[in-house]
This record gives sequence, structure tokens and C-alpha cells, in this order.
Amino acid sequence: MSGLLALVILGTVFGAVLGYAAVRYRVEGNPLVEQINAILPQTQCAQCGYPGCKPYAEAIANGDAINKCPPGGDAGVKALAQLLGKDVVPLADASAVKPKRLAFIREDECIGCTKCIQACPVDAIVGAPKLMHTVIAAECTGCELCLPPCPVDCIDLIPAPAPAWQWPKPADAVRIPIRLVQ
Amino acid sequence: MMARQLFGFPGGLVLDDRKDRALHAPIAPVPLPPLLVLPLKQHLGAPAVPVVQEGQRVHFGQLLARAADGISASVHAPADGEISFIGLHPVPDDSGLAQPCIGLCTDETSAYEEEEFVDDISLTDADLRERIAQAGIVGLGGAGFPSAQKLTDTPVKWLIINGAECEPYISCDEALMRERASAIIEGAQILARLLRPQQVLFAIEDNKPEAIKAIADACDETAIEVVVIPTKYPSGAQKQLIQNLLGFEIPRGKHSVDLGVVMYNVGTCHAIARAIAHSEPLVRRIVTITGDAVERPGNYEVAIGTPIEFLLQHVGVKTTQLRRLIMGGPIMGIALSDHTAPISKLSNCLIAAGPGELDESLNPRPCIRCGDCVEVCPASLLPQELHWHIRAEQYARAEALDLRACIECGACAYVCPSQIPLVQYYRHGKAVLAEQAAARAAADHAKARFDAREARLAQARTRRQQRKTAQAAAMGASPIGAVDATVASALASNTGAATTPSEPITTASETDANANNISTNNRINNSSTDKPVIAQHNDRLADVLAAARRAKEKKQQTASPTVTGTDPSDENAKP
Amino acid sequence: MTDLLLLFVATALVNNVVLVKFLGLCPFMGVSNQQDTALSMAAATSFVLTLASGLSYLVNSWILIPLEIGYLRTLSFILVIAVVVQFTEMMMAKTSPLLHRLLGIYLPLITTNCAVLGVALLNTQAAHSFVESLVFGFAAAVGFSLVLFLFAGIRERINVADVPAPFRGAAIGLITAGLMSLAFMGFAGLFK
Amino acid sequence: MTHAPTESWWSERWRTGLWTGNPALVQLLGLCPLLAISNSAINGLGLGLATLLVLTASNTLVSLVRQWIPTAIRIPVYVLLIGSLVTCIELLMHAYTFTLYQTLGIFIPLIVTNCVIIGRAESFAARQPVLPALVDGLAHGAGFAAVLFVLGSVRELLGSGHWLHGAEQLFGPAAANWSVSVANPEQPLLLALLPPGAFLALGGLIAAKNAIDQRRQTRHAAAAPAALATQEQASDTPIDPRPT
Amino acid sequence: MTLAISSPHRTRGERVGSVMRMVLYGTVPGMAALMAFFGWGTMIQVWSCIWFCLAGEALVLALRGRDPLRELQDWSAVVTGVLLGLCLPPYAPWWIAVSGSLFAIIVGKQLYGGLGMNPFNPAMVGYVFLLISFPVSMTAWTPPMTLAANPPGLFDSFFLIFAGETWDGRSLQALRAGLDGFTMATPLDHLRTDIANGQMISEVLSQPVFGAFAGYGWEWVNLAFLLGGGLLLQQKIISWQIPTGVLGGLAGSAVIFYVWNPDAFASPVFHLFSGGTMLAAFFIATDPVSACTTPRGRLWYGLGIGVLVYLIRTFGGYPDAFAFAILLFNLAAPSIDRYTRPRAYGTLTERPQEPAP
Amino acid sequence: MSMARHAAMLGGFTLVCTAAIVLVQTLTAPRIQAEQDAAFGRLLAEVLPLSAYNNTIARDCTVVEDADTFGRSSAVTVYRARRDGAPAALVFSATAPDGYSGDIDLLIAIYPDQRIAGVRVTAHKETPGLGDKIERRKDDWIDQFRGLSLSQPAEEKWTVRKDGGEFDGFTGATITPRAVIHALRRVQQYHLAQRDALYAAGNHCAEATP
Ligand SMILES: Cc1cc2nc3c(=O)[nH]c(=O)nc-3n(C[C@H](O)[C@H](O)[C@H](O)COP(=O)(O)O)c2cc1C
Ligand SMILES: Cc1cc2nc3c(=O)[nH]c(=O)nc-3n(C[C@H](O)[C@H](O)[C@H](O)COP(=O)(O)O)c2cc1C
Ligand SMILES: Cc1cc2nc3c(=O)[nH]c(=O)nc-3n(C[C@H](O)[C@H](O)[C@H](O)COP(=O)(O)O)c2cc1C
Ligand SMILES: Cc1cc2nc3c(=O)[nH]c(=O)nc-3n(C[C@H](O)[C@H](O)[C@H](O)CO)c2cc1C
Ligand code: SF4
Ligand code: SF4
Ligand code: SF4
Ligand code: SF4
Ligand code: FES
Repeated sequence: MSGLLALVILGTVFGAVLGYAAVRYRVEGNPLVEQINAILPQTQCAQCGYPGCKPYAEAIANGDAINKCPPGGDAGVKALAQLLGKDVVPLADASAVKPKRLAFIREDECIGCTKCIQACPVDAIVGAPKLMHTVIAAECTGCELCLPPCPVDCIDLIPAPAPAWQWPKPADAVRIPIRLVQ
Repeated sequence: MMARQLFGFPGGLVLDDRKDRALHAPIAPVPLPPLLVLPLKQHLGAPAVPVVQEGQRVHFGQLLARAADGISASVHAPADGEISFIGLHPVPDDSGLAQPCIGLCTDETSAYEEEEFVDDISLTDADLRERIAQAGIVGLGGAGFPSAQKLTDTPVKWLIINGAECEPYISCDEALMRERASAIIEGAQILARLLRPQQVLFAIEDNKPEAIKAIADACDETAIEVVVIPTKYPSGAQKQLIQNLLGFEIPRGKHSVDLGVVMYNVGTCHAIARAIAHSEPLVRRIVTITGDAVERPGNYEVAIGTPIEFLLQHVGVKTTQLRRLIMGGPIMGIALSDHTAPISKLSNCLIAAGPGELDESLNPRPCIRCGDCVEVCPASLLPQELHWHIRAEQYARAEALDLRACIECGACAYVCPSQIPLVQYYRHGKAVLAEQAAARAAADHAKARFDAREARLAQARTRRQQRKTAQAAAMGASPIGAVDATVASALASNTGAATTPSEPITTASETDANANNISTNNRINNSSTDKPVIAQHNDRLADVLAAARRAKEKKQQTASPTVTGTDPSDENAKP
Repeated sequence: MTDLLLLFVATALVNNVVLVKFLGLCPFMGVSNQQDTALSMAAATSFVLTLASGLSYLVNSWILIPLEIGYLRTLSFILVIAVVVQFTEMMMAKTSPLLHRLLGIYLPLITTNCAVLGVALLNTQAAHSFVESLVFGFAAAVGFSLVLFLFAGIRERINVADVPAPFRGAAIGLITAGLMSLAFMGFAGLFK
Repeated sequence: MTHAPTESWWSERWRTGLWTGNPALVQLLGLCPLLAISNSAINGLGLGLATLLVLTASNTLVSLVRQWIPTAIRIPVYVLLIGSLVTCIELLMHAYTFTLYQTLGIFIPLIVTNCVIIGRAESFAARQPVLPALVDGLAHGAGFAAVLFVLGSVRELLGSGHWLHGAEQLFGPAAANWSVSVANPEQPLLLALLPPGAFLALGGLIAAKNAIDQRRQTRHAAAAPAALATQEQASDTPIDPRPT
Repeated sequence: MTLAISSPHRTRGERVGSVMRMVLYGTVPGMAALMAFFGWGTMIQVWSCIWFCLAGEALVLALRGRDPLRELQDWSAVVTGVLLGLCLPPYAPWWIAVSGSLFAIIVGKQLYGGLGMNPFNPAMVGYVFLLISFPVSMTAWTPPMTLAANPPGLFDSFFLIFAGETWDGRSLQALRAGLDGFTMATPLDHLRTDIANGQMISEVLSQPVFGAFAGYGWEWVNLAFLLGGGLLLQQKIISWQIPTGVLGGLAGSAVIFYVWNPDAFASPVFHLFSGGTMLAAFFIATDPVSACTTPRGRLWYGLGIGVLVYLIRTFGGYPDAFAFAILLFNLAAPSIDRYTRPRAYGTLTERPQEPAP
Repeated sequence: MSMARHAAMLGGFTLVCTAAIVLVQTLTAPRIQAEQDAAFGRLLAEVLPLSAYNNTIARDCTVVEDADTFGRSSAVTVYRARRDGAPAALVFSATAPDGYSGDIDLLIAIYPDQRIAGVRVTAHKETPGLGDKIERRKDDWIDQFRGLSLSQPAEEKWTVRKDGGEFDGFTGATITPRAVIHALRRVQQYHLAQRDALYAAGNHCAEATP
């Protein structure tokens, strides 16, 4: 019986200590979310199933999978895995990864409804009501959110300018013939 | 010539230099080819902008393309003739891709014209700078940095003339130093006058005794100090040469000018002397043509733009012997895949290699961590670790191991017993890192804009709310007040489908303003509290998710006819 | 003094908690993909391990033995550990956000690190004195940290190697741990 | 989980516990007892059953009390629950399977810190009603016990050439002759019974599982490439981003 | 589309195979000495290890769909086989060589991806595996031929290894019966157990298994390996840091204890020329794949091995501790590398002091 | 507020949990005690036949201290078996400190007439496969001492054959057997000298079981 009593006292004291600590040391915010958000590509395209990058960052901090952001690609997953000490996994929806594209408004068809302006998360579309709108190519992230609202379907996605040539990674451990002069 | 304490640099290699072959005869001119091809980008920085049209007649020395804004250099006509095309043409480049060039059909009569000599004493410093800039001179040591842009206004401590020419095979600088020492020194004097250094050093590797003698003679009576450095590749690389001569390193992220050192290649000095004394822009250069497949190896003075085929024909090439064609040296050069590519300002050497002279295939095996590469790396890197990480696409790790300090000298790959194309890994790694940095910057930019927009929307919402309460309070008070309130609330509301006629105006103009001025938005963002953003998050959330869903549907409809269980009303809304 | 030193060496190397005693394996496998994080984890665990070692000694000799309730040992020890960990985490989060950011996500893992409870139990089993308990706890922590850190170094290398597909990840990690444990058998009988 | 668990949901629980999310082979939790006690099939089975029991009971209890516990004392309470369960089982084993109790030694109390248990409590039982939690505990416990048993068998066979030696410790005297002797080598593979052998054997087991999965996947992909897409949704607790 | 080929366009060529063959040449003197003193057994062990290492490697490569012919040409499996074979007791039964080779190559090397990827020295992985698994066979060293009552010939050696007894039916036990009809532990083993038994060094060393300055026969074996090691150094196959570190660490520790109490601790010379010291210092610790790569790291790595070998030899459970010491430092190698990285160009933290012009 | 609530919650949970344990403990305690006694009995039975005595051996002991003989610095419990009150055997726990890799713990029973009733190794760290054949589970080597005494074979023959003694070592491992045999010799010598005093000493059972 004395044992029972002793442990109950122990438990009560510990409970009190933790309760005190919970009040005394309350913290807001999670620095991890910021670190995660810094890795996400900020395209704000919602393909991850969250309304933007920050919410997905919060979800990851709460334990969601790290492979849901197609714009971030495998490189993004890798960076997240590194940050969180998790294993690198392939993208959940590998088919969603595509070369970067930009929105382009066929200006003569645009009726100036401004619906796309409201949809664009990065204010990349300019234009006045009833007048034609246009996409600022340098600001467009290619998130495609402006496409569905357009009542006349006048927004196209055009390929972004091709990146400059860069050195490829060498082939691994196979004999490489060097092209001789013909 | 004085003995000077050298500090040395770590690593490095002693190579069989094989420079003699091209040095047995003096520099010989090469006749003009019928067609010159002048790449718009023969330098570091932005391509030059053409100022001539196809079909236009031009004369020797005429400006064909002007330097673009920022780091760039202009291109001039090496001969009289007619512009035959402006467009893509093969150039000496690692990618092997064609690049924008200007084609120039030379007149049969065209020949080099010696401009008359101008004494630089009569020119002001500003004139000199202007002339160097106008002449399209770029660093001929390899990097091709526009030379005029290295001429700082603030005095420097050291001016170093780089006559090391440490790479095997290449001897164009050596030939120049032997034969035109005085012109080089003239150029160096001009640079010294402009940069006002406390000391001018002229570094030459000790395997070039004739050149050393010629330069030392020419330097008599001048303040230029000739320094003989031991032959060790890559002693001519800027950072290593500075370390060797001056004993300090250029800290990461800085340029040598930041420490008061400016370095010019001997060829560059020569070109500067010509630009000043003869008003000749950079339209020709000395090219070493060598290799086992060349019949008459030597150093040739070649008009820039001369196609390689033409050159090879001129020096005689044993076609059956020819195995590989390299522009530059065997260690740092560019493999050529197209004979029509021209000589550019940066082409110091052309190697037509015979059998067994250069690698004809690579047989890479896994790295065995033997450490040979560590021993020769002049930048004190761990080349094998860099390679392991880049191989595994851990670019950030490679960066943390100072990938950026790699000067791509190739010493590591040269000694690697596993014959791993290490330099290619580093080039790939650097390219990816640059790409990632750009993507990061774009993401930050997008985030700033996104946050700004969120903040703006939130503010508008609170404003509308305030108006509403104000409106309710003002309703009974005065009719004018009521009208005001209505208008104000209409102006403030900017979301949702309930479109009032006045609403989009605000949206559009606000959007416009924001698109053009992010800093304003940031200010708004900072001044607004977090709460409203979160509060309105949920509204937006629904909107955005709906939009995303619609986007997905649209995609699916085009991709496959199967429609997964979705809201039919949605489908009706968007056929 | 030499006794304590020998106890230290024996605990840290010869009877290494992870490789010989099989304690703390989950964090050993889980937090060893990078040396930096491994270092943080090692620091956090060392702190808790040493502290819990001492505290559990006190609980044992002040409460459990006088009251003859040895059968409540597990319960009381784990309670002590859970509270120490929880309290440390909360306190650290507030007072030293930097440290918390470094160690934060690892702290909760430590509650379920059986090395902590195991060391406390081994302490009572071996009837260590208070000082011995502290040394034992600390030595175990050092042993844990050492192998975790070295293992993370090896894993960083393995992560860039061409491991055959079925072995990639955990399997090769365990095999490496097996070879490590093989190597650690070299300490057997050292300072017997 | 708002929808009523369907039949496939239950079978999914079992599949997760036994194979796709096996605590020992996939989640790499509870490694300490797994490696320490798997030197014979019977030892493994004994500890496996004890763990199974604790896991099922703890999942149930945690699920029962989940509504009332404030976060600050969440972990201590779980640990308390688990700790008392373990102590009870320890006492019972001490009383009824004495030799096994002695062999398993310190690893019985260490069930408390077996990460599988607190892991399931945190990630599943604390969010689910009692019945699913119970089944989840059973499934994961069974998965864990199965791996312990297989690993024990492999090591026992390699290291000493017999199997199911000492079954009487667990199943009473009647089981004494269950022991199967496969080989009696002059110098058995001692390594299998030593610590390194434990690691190597588990590594091999995991690799074998991966190989099976990978082979299945390639066969799957070859058979029906389209089916891959739908397969992905099988994550543990789908998170619905929409605020409810 | 052309294949972009990066500079350099001239290299020293692919030389892995020739480097490995050079290591093999280096072992020749030592192998010859081992055979001279311990009979044909060593050669048979080395020979079977080579073939089983090659077979194991070819098997895994084939399973992985690689080209075994190309990859076997790197000769590394042969090196592993030779070094493992040199470590085995000369008359250990054949399945020792088989299982050791397969474990070394498959677990120690190919599971990590093959050449260059393995964190541990494969030969030592195989050796320790054998020592732990089959201690009886692995501790059964025979006396040097000249001490043995009737040394086995080549034929007998074959039968001993593959059938368990010689042609005329003598078992290993009978052969081990050396001078006084008794056991044959290695000199290091003797030293360890006899000192533990309370004997003085001088007494111990007076036994016939000890020679002029170390174990009888072993001193010559070590000298021969030293010679071969010199060849590798001269050919720049290995760098000086590791052997220097190993020998320095071992001799240094031995000096300290020897000076302190020469009756209880063997002399540095004894340690340097006993057991596998020279083989390990020049051929095994230097395995580039599993060792440190930075120059400073290599020195620390070698020193650590040397000191650890001394400690385990003197105070631990294994008379010759090289295998364990090397594996333990293989384990530490990445971490040592991490802290001994040369300072890269341009990363000086304090401002460089500029010499005045 | 939250402090009190937390304290109450945790206290409450502790109460419930502890109560449950206490309950189970009360229920199982007698059985555990019985099992423990039985286990000790089983161990004793390995070195001393049950038929040899009829007292409650676990409750009849004396404590002695002799580091040289028993190889441990702490006190050693000696159990005394009696048959109808007459001395039947003494059971010593001893340590051979000179094993190959450390201590070897032994349990040794000796009849009053100096014959060894039985020997068991209770703990050791010898090399698996080499030295561990001293375990009864691995080899019956340890059984050869039953019935022997210091006079048979003669005292100086109590060592391994390699040192000129009577007993075989194991192939490739003499250290371990030597250590065990020497420990046996020491304990027998002690028994020879102290037998009567040990049987006569007062009853004092220390906490520790062998
Ligand atoms: C991006 C970049 C910016 C540079 N900016 C300057 C500069 O502002 N002033 C200057 O004198 N040199 C500048 N340089 C030139 C370098 O310091 C150096 O002289 C040039 O790259 C040639 O060196 P190298 O061939 O060794 O690479 C710059 C070079 C690069 C690549
Ligand atoms: C590996 C390497 C080797 C170099 N070797 C030489 C050389 O031998 N001679 C030379 O003038 N420049 C050489 N350079 C280029 C110099 O670093 C530097 O760019 C040049 O001296 C600056 O002068 P410039 O701007 O007139 O070209 C080398 C660069 C590198 C990266
Ligand atoms: C790794 C290793 C472990 C050993 N373990 C033991 C052991 O546990 N017990 C033992 O008696 N001898 C052991 N020995 C053997 C002794 O060192 C010594 O060789 C042997 O006892 C001599 O016996 P012999 O005279 O019968 O050959 C071991 C040897 C080695 C190399
Ligand atoms: C100097 C040198 C020493 C080597 N030592 C060993 C060795 O001790 N054990 C071994 O298995 N392989 C050794 N090798 C061969 C090879 O490097 C080794 O098998 C790799 O670990 C295989 O990846 C050595 C190679 C060289 C060049
Ligand atoms: S998918 Fe990626 S880019 Fe798109 S919103 Fe989600 S996190 Fe941002
Ligand atoms: S313009 Fe369209 S595609 Fe581009 S960022 Fe805006 S919404 Fe996205
Ligand atoms: S030289 Fe080649 S094989 Fe040697 S360490 Fe460097 S990269 Fe690896
Ligand atoms: S190419 Fe880069 S890594 Fe290689 S030696 Fe040169 S500087 Fe070092
Ligand atoms: S069971 Fe997970 S740490 Fe021990």
C-alpha cells in the first residue's frame, strides 16, 4: 500500500511539474514550418492538395508525406528529406512533373473579364476590365490556376524559354568511346 | 631580372609540354579565307549586338556588333568584304551547338592593313580606356573577360602580366614574347599607366629561357620586374599565380581586384598595344597549330573568324592520321566536332592529334579513393568527394565541400587511375547549382509577391468590414453619408462572384500597382497583422482548391474520358 | 578512480550499448543518415541518459528499496524518463530556441529510446553507487554517441554508393551495423 | 476517419501490420528486442507474443482514454499505461514461464520502450475508436512477432543446426520434443548467434522482403501499367486538408 | 547531337588493374617467406581464395546484370583473395577459404556496390568473419616447418586441406605436434597467454618459437613484407602516411610500456616484426577504398590503428589484433576525413596578411 | 489551474496503473517465490543429487570471505546440505579470475569426504566455440570432475595435461580449462582446511543467490 501511495505522489508531482511547464514554457509557431516553406517552390499551385505552399509546409511539419509537390520535383523531395532526416522517396505523382510552362493570353480573344487576375496567386496578370489582359512572363510561375476561370479559354500554356545548354552528368562506369574525327 | 621569393602553391603537375614542335619557326601569317565567321559571343558575358545587316559592305576594323550592356565586348571586321549572313553557325564550344555568328565574305584583295602608329603620350587616360573598350579586347589568357572592364579607377597594388603559359602544346604566348617583346611591354606600360600599380610583375615559367631573355631585355629601363616561376601546371591560373607570387589567396566570393591585384595575359597586352598604337581592334591573334597530324606545326597569325578547315588546309593535315581535334590545350581545351567552326578571340591553340596522342576512349571505373587527385589539386579540394556527391546528385554537399573553388584545371582527372571524367562532374555540378540558385531566387520572388497579394486582400477585407459597420452607423444620420458608405464598400470589396460594376476597377488598378511595385506591397505586408491573413486563408483555400480541382478535371477530360466521382454541378459549369 | 575509468571504457567500448547490448537501436538506425543530425541526436540522448541514470538511482534507493516495491521499478523509471524528456523539451523550447531547433525533433524520440530505460535498469541490476550510476550512464551515452556518429559517417558514404536495389536503405544499414558489431568484437576482453 | 470502416479497410490494417508497414521490416522500430532476443525461434516467439499482448492492450487502452488527456501529459500517460501493462505481463511471465523469463531478461521491461508500442499509440490509437485500435495493435503485434520468430528460426538454424529448441519453456513440458535437429556440424556458424549475426540476418530479411516487393512491382507494372496510379492512395492516415 | 567530352583530353589512362597487380607483386616476397617457413599450405590457401573471390564477384555481377568480364579486369578481387589467403592458418580446411572468400566479396564488397564503394576492408571482413565463426580452425597455426617433427609436403598439404588428413592419414593435430609434442599457438599468442600466466618476458622469449628478435620465422616473413611494402611506396601505389602511422603508433606505444616495465611488456622491435604487422601496415591498412583519403587523415588513421593494435594485443582478447583495429578504423575513416579536410583555396577565415609590394 | 488539472490527471492515472500492478503482484507473488526456489533447486540439483540431503538448503548457509580462494573480493555464500542434520555437502560459488577473456563463475559441491559432487559454470565470457565448452550445454567436459578429489588424482596433477597434469584441455584452448581446474583445486584445498568450521558456523543467509 505504501508503494501505491508513493507512486501516486510521484505521479501527482510529475503531473504538476509538467502542467506548470506547459503553462510556463508555452511557445507559438514552429520554426520548422519556415524551413520547410523555404524549400518549397512557391508556385502556389495547390497540386499538393493544399491551398499553397505554406499550408503544405505546415502539413509536412505535422507528418505529411514529403513527396506531394510536383513543381519541386525530385530535387525538392531530396532537399526536404535532407532537412527532416527522412528517406528520399519518389514523387507521389511523377506524371505531374512537366517542363516549366508559362501562361499566355491570346489577347485578341480576351474579353477583359478580370477573372484570371483574381485567380493568379502572384499577381502576374495585368489588365483593366473590358480591356485585354496580359501575363507578365517574368512573374508567371506556370501554376495554371488562371486557366479554369477564363470563360473564353483564351489562356494557353506555352513552354518557358529553353534553359541554356549545360554539362550533363557523365555516364557511369561504362567504356565511353570518344567520337573521333571523321 | 631579380630573384624574388616565391610562395608556391599546393598540388600541381609536371607535364611533358611538347611545345617545341611549334616553336621551330617564327610566327607566320595565314592568308584570309574567303569566308570569315565571327561569333557574337567570344567573351565572358552577354553576346554582342549586331549593328550591320546581311549584304552590307564593311571594311577592315569596322564595328560589326557592339558590346551589349553589362559585361560584354564588341566584334570588328578583320577584313574588307560583305556580310553574307547573320545567324547560327557552329562555333568552338563544349556544347557543340551552333550559335549566333556574323558571316563575312572577304574581298579577294583584302589584306591586313597596318594602321599608322599613334603615340599614346598624346592621349588622355580616358581616351586610352575608351580605345581599349572600343577595340573589343578580351582576356586572351582563356577566360575572355572584357579587358577594359578590368581597368579599375582606383589604383591597384599589383599589376601582373601572365606569361606562364603552363599548359602543354600551347606556345602562342611564348612565340609572342620571343618575337614581340617590346610590343608586349608597351601594352603593359599602358596598363600600368592606367592602373597605377605599386609594382608590375611579369611571370614566366622557367621552361621558356628565350622568352625570358627577350622580355628581360625589353623590360630594361622599366619598372617591370620579371619573375621566373617553376614549371608546374597550372601555375598560370590567375589564383594560383597570385598565390605563388604574392603569397595570399583570393577569398571566396571576391575578385582579385578587391585585393588590389589585376592580371593580364601577354597576348592581351600585345592586343592593347596594337589597339592604342595602331588603332587596330582585336581582329587577329596568334594561334599555335600543332599535333601529330599536322604537317607544318607552328605559331600562326590568324584572322579571327577563320574556319578551322581552312587553317588545317593551310598548315597541311595528314587526314589518315587525324584522330581528334582540340581547340586549346590538351588539358583545358574544347573538343571540336565541326571543322567549319571558326577561330575565335579565345582560340590560343589548335591540336590535330594523331593516333595515341590523346585519349581516344574513356574507360572509367569507380573511384577507389586513392587520393592521387587530392595530391595534385591546386585548390586543395577533395576531388573524389566532390565527384561522389555530384554523382549521387547531392549538389548541396558538393557545394559545402567548396566546389566553387574548383578552377576546372583538370589536374585531378589527368592523374585519376580510374579515368573518371572528374571535370565534367564538376561542370555539371556547378551548372545544376546555378540552376538551383536561380530557381530559389524565383521562388523567393514568387513568395514575396504571393505574400504581398495575400496581405493586400486581407487589408481590403478589413477595410470593407470597417466600411460596413461605418455604413450601418451612418445610414440614419445623413443621406450623403449613406451614399459615401455604399460607394466605399463597393470599392473595397474585391472578391467573390458578387460583382458590382465598380469593383473590378479597384482590382485591376490595385493589381497593376502591385505588379509594378513590390516594395509597396511589402510595406503593406509588414504593417498588417498576421491574423487577417490566416482568417481569410480559409476562404481562399476553398477558392483555390476548387480552381485546382477544375484544372485537374480539365486535364483529365482531355487525357482520358473516365471521370472520377466529382461534383456534377462543377462539370456543368465547365464543359 | 581507475575503477571508474575502467567502468567507463568497458561501458563505452567493450560493452557498447548499441552494438553489444542491443539498446537504442531505433534511433541508431533512424537518425544516422547524416552526421550533423546524428550529432544533435547524440547530444540530446547523452543529456537525458546521464540525467535519467542519476535520477533513477535516486528513485530506486530512496523510494523503491526502502518501500520494498522493486516490482514497480519499470513503471517508476519510465515515468521519470518520460517526465525528464518532456520537461527538458518544453523548457528548451522556451529558454533556448536555438538548441531546441537543433535537438527539438529528437527529444520526444528519446522517451522511446530503450537505451535510457535499459541503462537505468542495468544500473540497479549491477548495484551501482550513485557516482557509478552517473559514470555508467555517461559512458553508455558516449558509447551511443560514438557509434551513432561513426555510423552516420559510413552511411553518408553508403548513400552515394551503388548498393543493389533490394539492399538499399535499411538493409544495407543493418548489414553495416553488423560489420560494425563484428569490428567491435575486437574490444572483447579488453581490460577484462 | 469519418466513414465506416469497410471490409477492405480491415484487411488493409492487417496487410499494413504484417507486410507493407511491418514494424520491424519497414518501420524499423522495436529493433532492440528484435535483435537481442532472436537467437532462437522460441525466445523470439516468446517475446513476440508478449509484445503482441502489450501492443493490443495498450492500443485499446490508449484509444479508450484518448479524449481526456491534455497534450502536456500525453506521453507520460501513455508510458504509464504501457509500463503497467508490461509490469503485469512481466510478473505473469515470471510466475508462469520462469525459464523463458530468465532468458528474455531485461528485454521484458524494455517492452515499455519498444518504439512500436508508443509509435502505434501516438500515430493510430490516439486518433481511432477502440475496435480499429485493437485490430491495429493485433496486426502490428502479429507482424512484429512473426519477424521475431522468423529471425529467431534463421539464426537458430544457422548457428546451432536445430530448430524450436526449448519449446517447453513456452508451451509446457509436452513441447519438449518439438525440437528439430537439421544438421549437427562440427563447427556451426557461431556468428549467427552473436550480435553481428543478428544485424546481418535482419538486413538479409529486409533485403529479401524488398526483393519480393520489387519483383512483384515489376511484374505488376508489366501486367497493368494503369493500375499503378490508383495504388498510391494507400497511405496510413490520409490527411484531409479541408477544415472541418 | 554530339557527345560532349569534357577536358582533359589527355590523361594517364585507366590504371586500376595495373595498380592492383603492383600490389600483388609486392606480396611476392612475403608470400615466399611464408611458404619457406610454413610450407605449401599458404600457397594453396591463397590460390583457393583467389578463385573463390573471383567466383563470388562474377556471380554477383552476373546477378546484377553487369559485365563480369569488364569488371573482373580491375583485379581487385584477386588482391582481396591473396590478402585473405595470406592471413589464414596454412592448413585450415578448404571450406574456411571458401566461406571466407565468399563472405569477404559478397557481404564485404559487392553488397555495397563493388569496387570503391565498400566502407570496410573486404579481406578483413572475411578474416574476422572466419575468426568469430570458426575459432577452432582459425587459431590452429602450425609451427614453422623447421620446428615441426615432420612437415607436410605439397601433396600432403593438399590432402590436409581438402580431406582433413594427409596422404598417410596424419591429422592436423599430429602435425601441430611440434617440438615437445605439444600445441602450436603463434608467438604472439604465446606471449599473451604466457604473460597472463605470470611469466616474465625473458622466460617467454627463450622458447623455441621465438627467434632472434621476434617470433621464429615470423621475423623473416615481416622483413619480406617490409621489402614488398617498400616497392609499393617506391612505385607510389601507396602513400607514406598510413604505413608510417601504423608502425609509428605501434612502436610508440610499445616503447612507452617497454621502458616502463621491460619484464612485462614486449619490445617495440618484437611487436614490429611479429604476426601480421608489416603485411597489415603496407598492404591491408593501405587499402585506399576503406582508408582515409586526406593526407592528414591518413596519418591519424595509421596512428590510430597502430595504437589500437598494441592495446588489443597487450590488454585485449586477441593476440594479433590487426583485423579488428583496421575494421574499427575503417569505421572511423569517414569521420576522420571530415575533420582533416584540407582547407580549400580561398576559405581562409581571417584576412590574409598582404605582403607590401 | 492547468497545473492542478495535470497533476490530478497524472496522479489519477498513476493510481489506477499502480493499483493494477499491485493487484497482479499480490496474486503472483507466491508463485514467483515458489518458482524462484524451484529454479535454485534445479541449479543445485545439477551439482548435488537431491537424494544426498533433506534439509532446506537455501535456508542453511554461512558467509565466508577469501579472495584468494574464491576469486572475488566480496563475501561468498556457502550453502550447507545436511542429511538428517549430518553434514552432506557444501556448495561453494567461486570465480576463476584467469579465464581467457575474464572471470568464470563456478558452482562447486563437495562431499564431506572431499569428493566432488558436481561442478557447473554459471557465467563466463570465454570465446564462443573455443573456451565455451566448459558449459554443460556445449560439452560434458565439466562432468569429468564428479567423484574426484585432491588425492585422486594427486594435488599436483590438478592441472591441464600440457602443464603435466591429468586433465585434457580443448583443442586450441588450454587457458580456459586451466583456469577452471585451478579454481577447483583452490576450493578443494579450502574445503580440506575449513570443512568442519564451515559446517559448524552459525546460520547466516545473505541476500544473494549464486
Ligand atoms: C562574374 C565575374 C565578374 C568579374 N568582375 C570583375 C570586376 O568587377 N573587375 C575585375 O577587374 N575583374 C572582374 N572579373 C575578372 C576576374 O577577376 C578575372 O580577371 C577573369 O575572370 C580572368 O581570370 P581567369 O582566366 O583566371 O579566369 C570578373 C570575372 C567574373 C567571372
Ligand atoms: C587552369 C588555368 C590555367 C591557366 N593558364 C594560363 C596561362 O598559362 N597563361 C595565361 O596567360 N593565363 C592562364 N590562365 C588564365 C588566367 O587565370 C587569367 O585568366 C589570365 O591570366 C588573365 O588575363 P587575361 O584577362 O588577359 O586573359 C589560366 C587559367 C586557368 C583556370
Ligand atoms: C581469438 C582467440 C580466442 C581465443 N579464445 C580462447 C578461449 O576462450 N579459451 C582458451 O582457452 N583459449 C583461447 N584461445 C587460444 C589461446 O590463445 C591459446 O592459443 C590456447 O589456449 C593454447 O592452447 P593449445 O596449447 O591447446 O594450443 C583463443 C585464441 C584466439 C586467437
Ligand atoms: C594498396 C592497396 C591495398 C589493398 N588492400 C586490400 C586489402 O587489404 N583487402 C582487400 O580486400 N583489398 C585490398 N585492395 C584491393 C581493393 O582496393 C579492395 O578490394 C577494395 O576494397 C574493393 O573495393 C588493395 C588495393 C590496393 C591498391
Ligand atoms: S504543389 Fe508545391 S508549388 Fe504547388 S502549392 Fe503545393 S507546395 Fe506549392
Ligand atoms: S499567370 Fe496563370 S499560370 Fe502564371 S502564375 Fe498567374 S495564375 Fe499561374
Ligand atoms: S584520383 Fe580518381 S580514383 Fe583516385 S581518389 Fe581521385 S577520383 Fe578517386
Ligand atoms: S579540376 Fe578542380 S578539383 Fe580537379 S584539380 Fe583542378 S581545381 Fe582541383
Ligand atoms: S526498441 Fe527502439 S530503441 Fe530499442
